[in-house]
Amino acid sequence: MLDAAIIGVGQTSYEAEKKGYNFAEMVYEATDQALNDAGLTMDDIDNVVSVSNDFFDGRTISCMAVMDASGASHNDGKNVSTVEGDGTFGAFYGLMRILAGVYKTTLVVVHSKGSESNPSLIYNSMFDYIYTKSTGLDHISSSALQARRYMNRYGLGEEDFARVAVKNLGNAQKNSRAHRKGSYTVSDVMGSTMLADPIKELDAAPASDGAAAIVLGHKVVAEKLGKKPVWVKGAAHCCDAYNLGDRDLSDVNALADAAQRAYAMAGIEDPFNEIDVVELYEQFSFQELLYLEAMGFCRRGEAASLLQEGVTALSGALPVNPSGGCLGAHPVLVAGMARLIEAVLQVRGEAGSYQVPGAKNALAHGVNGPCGQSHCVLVVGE
Amino acid sequence: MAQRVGVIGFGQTYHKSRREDVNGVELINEAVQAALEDSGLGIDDVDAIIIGNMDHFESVNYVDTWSVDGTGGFMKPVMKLTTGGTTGSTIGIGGYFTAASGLFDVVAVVGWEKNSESDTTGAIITCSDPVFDRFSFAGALPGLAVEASVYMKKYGVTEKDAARVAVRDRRHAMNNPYAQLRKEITEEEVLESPMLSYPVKLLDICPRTDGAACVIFAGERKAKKLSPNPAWVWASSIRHSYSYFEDIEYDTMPTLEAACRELFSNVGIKEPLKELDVVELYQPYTFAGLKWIESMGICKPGEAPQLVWDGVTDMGGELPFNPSGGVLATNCIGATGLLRIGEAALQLQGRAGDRQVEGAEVALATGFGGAFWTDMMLLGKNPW
Amino acid sequence: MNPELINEALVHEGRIRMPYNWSVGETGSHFFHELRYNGQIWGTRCNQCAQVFMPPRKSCPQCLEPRTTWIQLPPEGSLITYTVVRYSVPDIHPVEAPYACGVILLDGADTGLVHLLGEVDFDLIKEGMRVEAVLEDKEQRKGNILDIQYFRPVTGR
Amino acid sequence: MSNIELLSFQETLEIPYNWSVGYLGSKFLAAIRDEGIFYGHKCPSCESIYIPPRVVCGPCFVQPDEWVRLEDTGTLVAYSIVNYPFIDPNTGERRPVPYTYGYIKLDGGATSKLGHFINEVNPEKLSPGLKVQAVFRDKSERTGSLQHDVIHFKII
Repeated sequence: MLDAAIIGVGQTSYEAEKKGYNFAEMVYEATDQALNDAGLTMDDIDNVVSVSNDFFDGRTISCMAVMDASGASHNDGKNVSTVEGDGTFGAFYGLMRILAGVYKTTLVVVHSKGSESNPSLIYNSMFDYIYTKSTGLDHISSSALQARRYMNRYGLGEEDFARVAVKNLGNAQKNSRAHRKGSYTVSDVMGSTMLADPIKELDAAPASDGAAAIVLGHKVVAEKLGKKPVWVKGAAHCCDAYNLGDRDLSDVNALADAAQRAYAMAGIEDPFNEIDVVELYEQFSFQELLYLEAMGFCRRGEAASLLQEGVTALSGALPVNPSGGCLGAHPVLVAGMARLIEAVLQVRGEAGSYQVPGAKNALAHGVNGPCGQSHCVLVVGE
Repeated sequence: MAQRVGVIGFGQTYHKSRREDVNGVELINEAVQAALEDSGLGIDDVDAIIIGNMDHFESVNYVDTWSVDGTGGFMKPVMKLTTGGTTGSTIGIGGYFTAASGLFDVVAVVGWEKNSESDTTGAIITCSDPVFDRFSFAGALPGLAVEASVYMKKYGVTEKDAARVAVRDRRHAMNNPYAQLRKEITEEEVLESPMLSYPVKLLDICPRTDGAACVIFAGERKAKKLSPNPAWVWASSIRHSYSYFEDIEYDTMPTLEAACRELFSNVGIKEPLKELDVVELYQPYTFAGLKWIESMGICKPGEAPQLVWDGVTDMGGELPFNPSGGVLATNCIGATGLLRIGEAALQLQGRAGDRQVEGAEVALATGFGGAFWTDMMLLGKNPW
Repeated sequence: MNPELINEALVHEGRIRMPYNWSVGETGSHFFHELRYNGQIWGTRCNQCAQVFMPPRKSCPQCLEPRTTWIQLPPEGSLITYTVVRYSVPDIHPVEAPYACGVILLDGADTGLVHLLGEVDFDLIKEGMRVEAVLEDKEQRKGNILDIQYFRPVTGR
Repeated sequence: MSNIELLSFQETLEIPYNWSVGYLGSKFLAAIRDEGIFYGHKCPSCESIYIPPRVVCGPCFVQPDEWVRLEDTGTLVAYSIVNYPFIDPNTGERRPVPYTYGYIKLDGGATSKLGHFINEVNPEKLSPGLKVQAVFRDKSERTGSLQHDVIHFKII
């Protein structure tokens, strides 16, 4: 266990378009919630980490928009830094600032609006401009390459992936913040518009708008300040090779590495039995299965069976994405932080109608880069 | 467990206005290879990587994942931090926290920019608010020009006073084989160079550069084993206040003042002129070499020109500034702040070659960017 | 929040439009030179771990060894994975959708190249199928990756 | 490998954006569009009056809660005559120069400044402290854009 806890959380609702809100207004809402949740005021925060992406925001130094709203300008200013990547990486940096013994209370804020541009153009900009960008890849087509490889290697069918969408969109019905939700059937998913084989419209996370915030506290203040500290027991991240052809896309070695290191830190030897709930970053339905395997919850190629047996359902032995996951709401960057916040809510017993009874340990996961190149895993618990 | 952190290695590319022979990833790799060689490490010894640049200079999204062939980040933790001009110092401070956290021991921090790949001013304009600012904002220069005008008027400072700062740094750059602009200039040449935005002339401002830098930080558990003389990080401070350019107060430099107050009080520095031995100031233009050192408490308001004319900030003076030639000689933006940290470390390790300040024991490195934001890192020859 | 203030939600429509001038570097320039003028595909082999990388790298992306050796690769290999893109984003798509693309492992290479697939019935694309590069006519080549028009199934052998 | 041409790839990239002005900024811009009036946004704690309006006062971390009507005249606090060539990222083309933009403190109590064009590029005729006034576009042509609805500020 690490000497740090999450002592406050806040999220806006996630919507297809939060047209009436700019970045600062969203971030203030999440910040205000997180402070209230922790029972703190901005005076209690000694440093800030903001998370944003210059391409999604259409602004170089995108953090500039939220320096007031995150409290970075408070009084004569707080020590602030900015991570460009998934929100879980922001949480990880916030955690390091606390573990370094320099700060006691870190506020981490993250925002994104998928509605303000064309995600395909933005994702195309992550492919290298010498050999790959001009082949037109984006998040959907590159992930389709990964999905196809995974299917062929383990003999999986498109229905296996559709069942993930059915579960998560179903779970999302219980989550008032989720953006896409509903009682879909496998045939609904199978019949939705084909985007890039085998990925269909309901296999793909929507682009959402929203913001989230957490307050991390050092042990010496967490027990005093935080009303309900949830401890960070393990945390690790890892990055795989960049070129898609350098990797076997069905391996996800970086996630396996990050998960193993996070488990070691948390003293977890048998993740399936020791972790009670998983909130993972599935931008596409198949990734939930692929990532569960990489995280060691079952053997390679077997996650589809777990799903089919109901093990990962809300009522199963290992509920995965009870909140509806990224298929339920996917504001880029925020989505990983949302996983962490959902994990915290589960450990607190505050997840409402999608509470996993008795959840003591929860895993949260975030992703950067094409086809899950870089992963962050956090294990939180009582 | 938290641990103290030292700089154990530093590598940089040769800096040029355009590096046609390498792409961005290959440029990054040069700096990483140089830093590994400098510290006697292999990539397997590196536990984590922090990288930073400004996205719209090269238009690459997710630079952390794009660059792993260059950084050596394959199957390692890689994180991207970016805060504008302060990026280089921000990632340096990030590397410090990464090692200090105790989660990692050896951290490679990589800053880079290929400023030749886009229109620098155009790319900087994209940092302004798209609704309220971007139609009129014209990059970094006008804000600096306003600051300079206000400062000149307030204290009767002249353009020639500022020119002296450029002469100093360009002379210092002659001692740095990596610097981009290695040609001495005179005050007259500065004064006669083309006026860009009154009172700022071409030779008052920084160039734009293709270049990269890599600084290797190590936690105490390993630093002493890996290096005979790490340069120890004492403390850092950051102020990125303000959300709008319109809010900036040009007659003072609040972020720099606040960052100094915090930094100096944390380590008990009362008289920076006496207690610091060398400063690598992120000085994007000459007037900053006057006004900002007043904000830092190096001298009283209005007294910087005399201090600079007296040679106090020259090599051999009481407190040399920018022995490397600083930002006026080299400015690969995402690396610029990190170069300050790397150069400060070289000074403390006594490895700065022709640009060595004799007996340097306390060094200050700063960063500037965003909406007049400040980053600072204080390093010492001995652990704090 | 103050919802009564939301009398209307204005949106500022704009864009970021910027010219870029990316250096390809010596290694990439050499690759495109061979492709354009000699119709050949070259990869690099790491002098330390001996992996052959496609696309070529100036230094080894895995062991960081700076010394590499150019290796000519045949324009033929097998398909590792593929997809058929059925939605349209004209600003980035090199050809009109639907089109197929995949990861191709050239014979003798250890890493795959992402490229388009052509002259192929979408329903007959299979993982592992043999494919070969179809180059642009020599005079049409521009010195970029689309000098390979696409990979097509190897037939008749 | 020697003597080959070093290549560079040139491409103009364009990504469209629909930036939300936000509920506060919308009210500010709508008032300019509909009434030709600038409203400042006042922090109850430090009493700063902000333009554009903002969800929270940075230094106080308190939400501004009062709209204050400001004048369309003000003081030119700082300005720059822009006369160097650069690419305008809004168009991908060179932005026409010279032009002057200034930071204007509006009469009626504004604390923060408003950035806009000044219709004067002669340095002899410009100095800090000048009084300036907004020139609005004809009401029928206003769209809710600061750039469009206010043509520029003129020296008075």
